[in-house]
Amino acid sequence: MYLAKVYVTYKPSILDPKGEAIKDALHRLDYENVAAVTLGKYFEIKLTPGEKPLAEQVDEMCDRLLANVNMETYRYEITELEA
Amino acid sequence: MYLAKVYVTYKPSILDPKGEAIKDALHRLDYENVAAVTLGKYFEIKLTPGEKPLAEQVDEMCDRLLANVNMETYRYEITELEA
Amino acid sequence: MLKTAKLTPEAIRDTQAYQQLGLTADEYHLICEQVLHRLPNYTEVGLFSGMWSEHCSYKNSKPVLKKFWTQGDHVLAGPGEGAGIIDIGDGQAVVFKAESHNHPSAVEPYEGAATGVGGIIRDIFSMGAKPVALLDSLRFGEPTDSATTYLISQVVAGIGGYGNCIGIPTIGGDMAFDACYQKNPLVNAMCIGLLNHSDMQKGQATGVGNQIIYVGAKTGRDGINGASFASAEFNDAKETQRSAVQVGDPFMEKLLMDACLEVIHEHHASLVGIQDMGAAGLVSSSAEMASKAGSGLKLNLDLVPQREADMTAFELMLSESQERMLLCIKQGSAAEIREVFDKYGLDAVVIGEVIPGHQYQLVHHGVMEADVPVDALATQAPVYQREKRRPQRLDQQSATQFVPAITDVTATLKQLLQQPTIASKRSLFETYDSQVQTNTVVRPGSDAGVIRIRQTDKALAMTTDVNGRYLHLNPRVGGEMAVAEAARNIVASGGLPLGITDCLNFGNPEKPEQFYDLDEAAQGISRACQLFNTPVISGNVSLNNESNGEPIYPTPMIGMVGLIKHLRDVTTQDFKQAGDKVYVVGATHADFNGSECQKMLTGQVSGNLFDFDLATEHHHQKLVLEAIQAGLVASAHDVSEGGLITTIAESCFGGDLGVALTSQLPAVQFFAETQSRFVVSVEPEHQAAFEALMQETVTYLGVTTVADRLWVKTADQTFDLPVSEAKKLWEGALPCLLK
Amino acid sequence: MKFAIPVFPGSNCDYDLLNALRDCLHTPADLVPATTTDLSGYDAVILPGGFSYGDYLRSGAIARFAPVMTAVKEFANAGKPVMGICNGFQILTEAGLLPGALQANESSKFICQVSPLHVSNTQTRFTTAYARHQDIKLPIAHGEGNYYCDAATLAELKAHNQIVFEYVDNPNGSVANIAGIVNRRGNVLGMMPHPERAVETILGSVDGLGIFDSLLMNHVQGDAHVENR
Ligand SMILES: Nc1ncnc2c1ncn2[C@@H]1O[C@H](COP(=O)(O)OP(=O)(O)O)[C@@H](O)[C@H]1O
Ligand SMILES: [Mg+2]
Repeated sequence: MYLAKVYVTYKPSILDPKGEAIKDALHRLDYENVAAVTLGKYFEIKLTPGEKPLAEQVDEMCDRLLANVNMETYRYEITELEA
Repeated sequence: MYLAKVYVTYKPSILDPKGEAIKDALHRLDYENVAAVTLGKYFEIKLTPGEKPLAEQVDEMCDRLLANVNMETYRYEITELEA
Repeated sequence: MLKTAKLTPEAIRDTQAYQQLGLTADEYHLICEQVLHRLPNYTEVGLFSGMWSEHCSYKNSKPVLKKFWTQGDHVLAGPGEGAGIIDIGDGQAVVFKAESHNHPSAVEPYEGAATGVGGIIRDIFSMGAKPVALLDSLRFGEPTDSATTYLISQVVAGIGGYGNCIGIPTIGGDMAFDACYQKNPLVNAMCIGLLNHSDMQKGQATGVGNQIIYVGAKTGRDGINGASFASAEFNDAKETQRSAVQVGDPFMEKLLMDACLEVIHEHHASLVGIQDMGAAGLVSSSAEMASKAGSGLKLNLDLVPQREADMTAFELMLSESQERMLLCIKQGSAAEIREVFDKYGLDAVVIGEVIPGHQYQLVHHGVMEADVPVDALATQAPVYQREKRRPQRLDQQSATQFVPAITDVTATLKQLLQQPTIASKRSLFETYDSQVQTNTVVRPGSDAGVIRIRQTDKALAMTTDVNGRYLHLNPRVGGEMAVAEAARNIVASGGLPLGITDCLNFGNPEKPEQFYDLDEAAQGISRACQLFNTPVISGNVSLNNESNGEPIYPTPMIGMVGLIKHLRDVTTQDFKQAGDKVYVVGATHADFNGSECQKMLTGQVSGNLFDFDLATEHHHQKLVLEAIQAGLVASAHDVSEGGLITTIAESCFGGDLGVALTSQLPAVQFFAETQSRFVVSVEPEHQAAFEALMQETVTYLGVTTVADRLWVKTADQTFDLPVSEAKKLWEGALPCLLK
Repeated sequence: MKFAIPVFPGSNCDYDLLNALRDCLHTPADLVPATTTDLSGYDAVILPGGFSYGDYLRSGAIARFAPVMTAVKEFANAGKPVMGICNGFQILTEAGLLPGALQANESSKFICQVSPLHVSNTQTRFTTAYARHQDIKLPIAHGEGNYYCDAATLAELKAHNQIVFEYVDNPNGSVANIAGIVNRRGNVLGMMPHPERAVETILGSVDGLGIFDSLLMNHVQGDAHVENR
């Protein structure tokens, strides 16, 4: 079994209102040293090897479903899980 | 400037309807080899050193705001950014 | 939990492990000696702890609930079923109920509130009704610290998140703020459904050999023993309570709702009974269905759809995983029923059957895990007649009314309009979809929300109300006032009050003073209901609302539904056009104890509650409804928190109209909260007819104007400010506090 | 003129649209399941608002893969009218039938209110019943209605007159106040506001009728004269 960790974040040019709101909240909690916050999605996908190479498959999943490439970018890491 | 990457996920026994819905969608897209999907949050926080050690501070932020420890767990990594 | 599951019956007895599960020693001994005549095993103790919790058995509140007036010739189902049902003619009925999710919301505000909404919706469609509207009644601490503002934003987001996604409009509710709710917020949700008489369902399992089908989400370890959690009081130290978090899945519930309604409508002949799995999950739904029908039941727990591995019988039975239902179907119809759920992609699994006799039997991994009399679980929990003692706070109060000394009433009005409890809730309720289903005639922002009933000329008005401050000063009269205010809101909207549901949010009933509040409030509610002919048809009890020993104000939320006979009678609180005549119905007195004005000026709520006469209230309501039905009324708004001047100001805001009014009253009395009043506007052509009908109950105040000016000359001072300025303060206050 | 209304698991404004078309516009319409692969026999397709599959990932992200969407694409490619309301708009952008994307509202909250709009293009087959530059009011109800596209796409939209509705007071942060757009060819409309909620006086507004009236009128008269140029 393999584990793909996928990170989806907004492209830099896109406003991230939730990230902004969290930054403001952190400031109100007196974490004045916080300069910027972005909020993204974090997927953990457990999968078994299929026909295609796993990396290719995960890339495809991201492109098709997990991210909207109009406004988001993604990256991922794949590791093998111990049985 | 430092970058804290924070990952917040549900505790194992908590229902993750979002992860389930995404898993089902992946299956419909013929990624039959996907065994499980969880959806968590991924924060990137840029911050400058404060009075307390950074790790302690980030831990506190997670506890107080970024995660609800009744249902979520978190982990984080802190790296120094190049100027 | 797993470790204790291995405890032998003897070990449970010796270590008193049952206490951890919420059973007292007396209750445990009752089970051993009078119910089972043997020692129960761990699973059985679990079943009893869930079923004998306050949440399921009402063991502390039953004697109080008995006092409610539940009659009325149009009641088709009263308390006892999933939700109450009232006939509205044309073969149709309205179904409604309210539920509290206070404790879960304190722990996880978004999911706690969301699953509260999900739970009450299941109660409604399990009766065979289509859910058509939601309301929410919320109480929070003062919104001045970040913990409270966070709580508010998350609770509101959770309510919207669930209702919006499932597609049921949230069309009203109420919200108030007092320090006593800071650690113990109240989150009550109400759902209203429409039902054809022929579709009416019962939660029953009859007919030996008929099958029990489990449908919906899989069972996990979420919210295990939540029922006894919900019944426990809050304490900063008790962190262990925190395992009971459930996550809502409105998408799943939408599918479940549609599938269940399809079975009800199209497979009527195969369906025997249907019930939601709420508090104490599988055990409570199945035991109640069997007990109601006088049947025995046998379940094979291996068949229960499970989300997690190695769940014990105890966990399976007491899990409060959401979005699940239990059906009893005719023998042999499983394939037919499964086909419906298949279409929606839902699990539907036969997990047991109705058996002869009256035993409740659970088999797990081939072992009989429980074998107990079904009625012992469902109906034979002990009932406690708690001790009742008049609280000292009621005897130590000043007997005189607080009278504010105000030198600049306009300035005071401006301040008052910004008090969180008075200020506009628009920024919050605008996050709820109030229009989905396209039946909403009056959206949030007037006295009651109104939805039309398609294919008829009728509509339903609905509201939630209660002022805990009044009950704090006088629980019985405060209880009467809660019903009266709800009815006033229905009447002001053009509706005839039909009935109520309630959430009795109180403190610890084992403390005699707090039990007094509960018992008195119930009597006040009941008396008012009887007079208004609005039976109590459903409700919910939430006790132990305390934090660190301090109870909340007694807060019995009243949810009321009214019938609007003709769509033309629908009335809102906004003044409609300049030149209309403005009246106040009812007399105004120097009634300030418990008022918003008292709290704002003195920082507290104190003294004897002012007088209230139910008969006068009823008389005024009858007249106002008659005037509306006669087509004489342009706008009507009930007078409540903040008094007459607040009501007048709110009536100006909707249509951006001004007023020029004069009154013989001293200015301060415009802040008094005397009950039984309405502010009504009337077109000039109806003036004579209106006055003839209302006689001495109304006082003429003046006219509406196009000017941007709220001008009210009183016996001493004059209120004078631009309407736009007042509106800005009123609308801006909460967004500013919650930013 | 016969309408198809695709219903996805979890759709919740499907009946609202059906009722509006049947009861208020008196035109035939069917709910068709997401598994439908054949839309022949229909003259127009409207993707309803609300939610689909819970919208737990991004609004419309999962629905775009439903079998019916292949048929919707063919339908659109054949030049027949396709419209998406709210969630339908989100699905159309996710499916690539319309450019851009719908992000979370700037406030990051769901907003349900009546929104004043400007009809900026009355030359589409969806809007000919409106007067030039008419101001209307339609209900909005969404959490992810913040229209985003890059500068190049925006320039394209403007150059080809594809912006059909603009917010008067932008409630959600949309680029260029965009509330609704058509594709280049002019036969696919996506809009966040809910016209089907504004077809009866008792519900507060009839400003939504214009869209359905336009479709009906242009169907009778033939669509060619309103193809975007
Ligand atoms: N929690 C809430 N959810 C939805 N609507 C609300 C909520 N709180 C207040 N409202 C709406 O705001 C308006 C004013 O509420 P309220 O002051 O409680 O009215 P009243 O005093 O007449 O009962 C009503 O239309 C009510 O439905
Ligand atoms: Mg009112």
